[in-house]
Amino acid sequence: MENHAGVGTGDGGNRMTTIQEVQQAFTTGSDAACIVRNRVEAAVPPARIRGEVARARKDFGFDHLIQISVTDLGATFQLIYHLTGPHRIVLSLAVDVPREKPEAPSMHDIHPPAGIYERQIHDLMGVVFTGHPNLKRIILNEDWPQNEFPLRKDWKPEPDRYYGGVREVL
Amino acid sequence: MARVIVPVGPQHPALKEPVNFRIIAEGETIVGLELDVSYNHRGIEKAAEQRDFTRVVPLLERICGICSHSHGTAFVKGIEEIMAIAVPPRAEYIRTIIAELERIHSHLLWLGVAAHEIGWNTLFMWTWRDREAVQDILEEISGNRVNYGMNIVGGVRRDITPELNKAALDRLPALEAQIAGYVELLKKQETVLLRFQGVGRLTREQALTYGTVGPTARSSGVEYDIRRDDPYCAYAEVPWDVVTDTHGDVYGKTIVRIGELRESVRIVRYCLEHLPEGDITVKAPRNAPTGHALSRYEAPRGELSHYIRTNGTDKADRLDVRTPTLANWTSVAASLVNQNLADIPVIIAAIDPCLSCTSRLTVLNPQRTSSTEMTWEDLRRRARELNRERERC
Amino acid sequence: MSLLGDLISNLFRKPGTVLFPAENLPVPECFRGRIRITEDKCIGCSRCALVCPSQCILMVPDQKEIEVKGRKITRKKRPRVKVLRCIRCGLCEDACPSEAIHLTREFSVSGTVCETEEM
Amino acid sequence: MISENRSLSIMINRGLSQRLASWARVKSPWITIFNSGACNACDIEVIACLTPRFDVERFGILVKGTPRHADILVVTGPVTKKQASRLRRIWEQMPEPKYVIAMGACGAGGGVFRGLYHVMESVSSVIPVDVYIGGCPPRPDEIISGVVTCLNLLKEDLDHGGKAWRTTPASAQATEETV
Amino acid sequence: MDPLLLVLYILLFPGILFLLVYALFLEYVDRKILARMQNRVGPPLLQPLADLVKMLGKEVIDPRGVDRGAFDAAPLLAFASVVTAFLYIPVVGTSPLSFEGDLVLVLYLLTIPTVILFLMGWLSRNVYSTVGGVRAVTQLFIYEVPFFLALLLPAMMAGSWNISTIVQWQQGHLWFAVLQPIGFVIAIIGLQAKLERTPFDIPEAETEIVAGPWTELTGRRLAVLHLAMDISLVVGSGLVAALFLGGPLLPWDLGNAWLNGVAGFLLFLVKTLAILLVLVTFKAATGRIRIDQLNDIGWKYIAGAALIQAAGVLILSAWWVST
Repeated sequence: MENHAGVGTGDGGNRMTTIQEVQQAFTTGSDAACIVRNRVEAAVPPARIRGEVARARKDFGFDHLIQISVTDLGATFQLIYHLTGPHRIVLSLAVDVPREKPEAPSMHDIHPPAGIYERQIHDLMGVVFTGHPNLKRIILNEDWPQNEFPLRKDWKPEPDRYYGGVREVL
Repeated sequence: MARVIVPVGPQHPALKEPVNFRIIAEGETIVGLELDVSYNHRGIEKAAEQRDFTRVVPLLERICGICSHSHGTAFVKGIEEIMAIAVPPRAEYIRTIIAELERIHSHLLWLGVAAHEIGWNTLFMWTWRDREAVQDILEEISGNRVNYGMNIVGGVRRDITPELNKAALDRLPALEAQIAGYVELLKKQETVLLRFQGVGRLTREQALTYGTVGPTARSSGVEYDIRRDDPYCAYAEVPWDVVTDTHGDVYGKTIVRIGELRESVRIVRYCLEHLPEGDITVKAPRNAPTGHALSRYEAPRGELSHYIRTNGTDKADRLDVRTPTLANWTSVAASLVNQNLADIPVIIAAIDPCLSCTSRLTVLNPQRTSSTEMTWEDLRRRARELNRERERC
Repeated sequence: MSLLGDLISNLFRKPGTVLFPAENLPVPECFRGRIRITEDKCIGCSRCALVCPSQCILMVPDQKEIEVKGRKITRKKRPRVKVLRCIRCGLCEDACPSEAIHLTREFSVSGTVCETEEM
Repeated sequence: MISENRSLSIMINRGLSQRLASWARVKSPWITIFNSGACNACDIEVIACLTPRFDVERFGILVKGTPRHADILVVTGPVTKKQASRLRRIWEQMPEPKYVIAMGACGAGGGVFRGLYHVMESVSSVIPVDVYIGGCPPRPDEIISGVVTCLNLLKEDLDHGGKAWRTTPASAQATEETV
Repeated sequence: MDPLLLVLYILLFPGILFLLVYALFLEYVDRKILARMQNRVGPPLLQPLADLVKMLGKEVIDPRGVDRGAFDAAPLLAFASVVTAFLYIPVVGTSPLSFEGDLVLVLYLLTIPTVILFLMGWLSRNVYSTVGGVRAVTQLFIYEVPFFLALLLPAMMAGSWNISTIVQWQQGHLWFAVLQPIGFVIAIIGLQAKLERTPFDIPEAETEIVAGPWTELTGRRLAVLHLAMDISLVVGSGLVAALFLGGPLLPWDLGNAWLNGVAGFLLFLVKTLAILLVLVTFKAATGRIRIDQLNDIGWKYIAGAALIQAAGVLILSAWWVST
């Protein structure tokens, strides 16, 4: 399975990247544990994430953003940018943003679909993406109270509060 | 020419699912639009954190009724990866068979819906008639026509007996003949060509930029198919080809989907004929160890990915679902501008939107090429201007 | 023109319709239909209620002596199912240790009251 | 004498026209589908009812795009908080006499989505429901028999001259009769 | 004609009563054949009647800001105009009401439902209706010119604007469908467009604009307008049958006036049903085209073909006169 990652078709990329190159470029040292099959995982500080995603796209052909996943880890929110490209290696760049100041840079100009993913995360988890042109409500209904983020672990609906739906019963 | 704002949806005959577009049209040409697709948000991701793995699978199957097997498989695949258990080959084959049958039914459904969007109900009736054969196979194997309930962590819940195997194999030749008939039909039918060719075209560069997946990407010449690029289930052992096309328009998407229909029938036949003997489940532990996995799956609409995090209990710590439709939305918004009002349903339908799980909003400014540029305030101002214009004339 | 040929020949062919109330579609062997409870077999273990994803099974107090595999036990509860809310996933069937709850091949469940119950 | 004759003929006429009207209503139920946050499965199965295998046009059932033309509103799925007000509006747009069918386990009480934070309790908490169809999703033939249940209800309502008889409890009716 | 007979003719047969029955029957045949072509069973025989009666009994809703009087009157106007048009169509022999120029009157009356649809679209104050109404009129401008041209060519050749005279002319000569095949095809296409059936159901494209001008109609307004469209089908196919297929007149005399009448009536039924069959096949085999594509096709090809046919007719007539 290991070498399957190199079997890509050369879609869009000028050169074939090997998984070792990616690993060396994004992780500290040759830690074998960060490679599972064709996946490379790396942790990045919030300040550098924009640069790293841009570098992955420019130098290594990671032109497809699979997903931005977000997890509430308690003290921090972990954002993971899952990227792939013509070589079909999956690079997962993890960023921890503090709960008190949940801010991360927006990627909408590097990967256009990120605009949508970020709005979703903003709506459900309350992470603010700086530089996003239109970070508005996207998923929850119009009547949903502000500053309530249902995917946070400590969120519970308050019994008396109105969360949308119909006000008057027939 | 006078500008009108045409609201489409959330309840609209072209869309079987709720979605709302406010389309700003000049005469019959779209100059801008605003999509709101979050009517189906139910809060499944939160619920998945509160239920154990057994109970979560039926819930995830109901994220979307058309790709129910996709969501279930993607989830159990991820959990199995975290638990590091090997699923018996027979179970892998059965999962593949169901997945491909699901793809056939989904693509036939799409073909019918696309024909219905351009008002050709005869083709709609015919494809759905032939789709019933697939539904019968699925119902015989799984006990339900839509929500198959086949998956469980560690394998599948129902076996394919030799009788079922034979019954399924017997139905395939007729299906293949019908699919071949559609190819002929669509190549010759004049109104289909008029309505599909050159409509909602995405170039290869656009397809890459907007991060499209599935048939939408493949119709623009991007060879991106998780079944081959990151094989799961039995796909590595089955002979099949990735179908691509270079048209990029609705016609190209139709060609890709019909090609995939053929490939899917091929895969199903191979799997049914080469079904390995053995168990269909392995005993999975109750709790999953702490870990995380990105489970990618090629749903009928494209790449589906589940990010799963576990914390040592029998419940997932976090389940983050990215549906194929979501990945394709940005490209739809881009390909709609400057198209004809009448083409909206076709273009939207072309990506085969699966809105049940997708809940997004995009605002598009016609003056710029990049999406998500127009704010609500802008739009309000714009609407006021339009109103004033209308009042003046 | 095969399309025209198809259209015209369909005129003279028998339509592909199954005339439902008069004729019946085959219901496959493993079809998951309306839920049934064999009350005599239930040992009141609550496993079905715990596993049900749609929370449609409620355990109600019901003292009764039953015989399981030659042994006599006294159960304290038995399940009540809100039939219309059942999603027919079959998890309760898999979880039940005494085969008391099962999905039948009966599929027609409709009514004017949404709280219809199976006991 | 003349007036009696006249009233008799009016009665006969009314009986006839009412019978004609009730026959027409039962024979021509037009439906409109509203997806209130369903998983699509129910919607597909309703559409499958139209196709050659089941062909509900045999019963005169047509699917209409606009609620203004419809007699029966088929609601699929649990009602999400965002769809609730829209569902109410669609229902209000329908001309009388109107009927509502809630489809699937979700329609009856949320199904698997029961209790999620963005879902209403059931369809009946937003609009009055006449008939429920079980299953997740129901088979097309199940849907057809559900619609038949709805039509029987419609017939009974016509005999009773409205929907009111269903909401008044049986005991109240009985006392009325005895009085 | 005896005044009593004339009243009977207008009210009963082949006047309004027959027209209503036949219109509903044609709708049934239309839906049934379409269903069978799609491999379905289709509706029962009395389905159109049930639909009509049910719609008549439904609640009438006035959308906000709508002029009620106009909204009520417009469908009736459409209904009245098509019924009037039918009285000039030869059903059993020639029409007793016929006069020199009735062809123009019928064509004019047939246009009214489309204009009414446009009006309904504007009156509804609903975006879908408005767009649908505008589309209806745009479409009208596209197909009406070649359609009128095609229908007037038989009149030119027969040398009369009277439908009955044109029918009688064909009794002595050939059918115009043979003499003017292009014109006949255009007439069929134009009829399809006039009745707003696929591929020309652009004004009421369900998946694009819900039901177009029909969207806000309820109850009896919907019923009456629906009936008017059904009647247009009868009138249109009857008109094409009369102008191109020799109408209800037999090529030879059966000797008895009654026998001639019955045979003519049967001929009318057969010919209209045959035209309907063609129309249904057309509907089943095509998808809807876009309005800009229709514009393109309509002006470039259909209008062009109509002009060519007109030129052909002129040459033919000139040759006819000279010999």
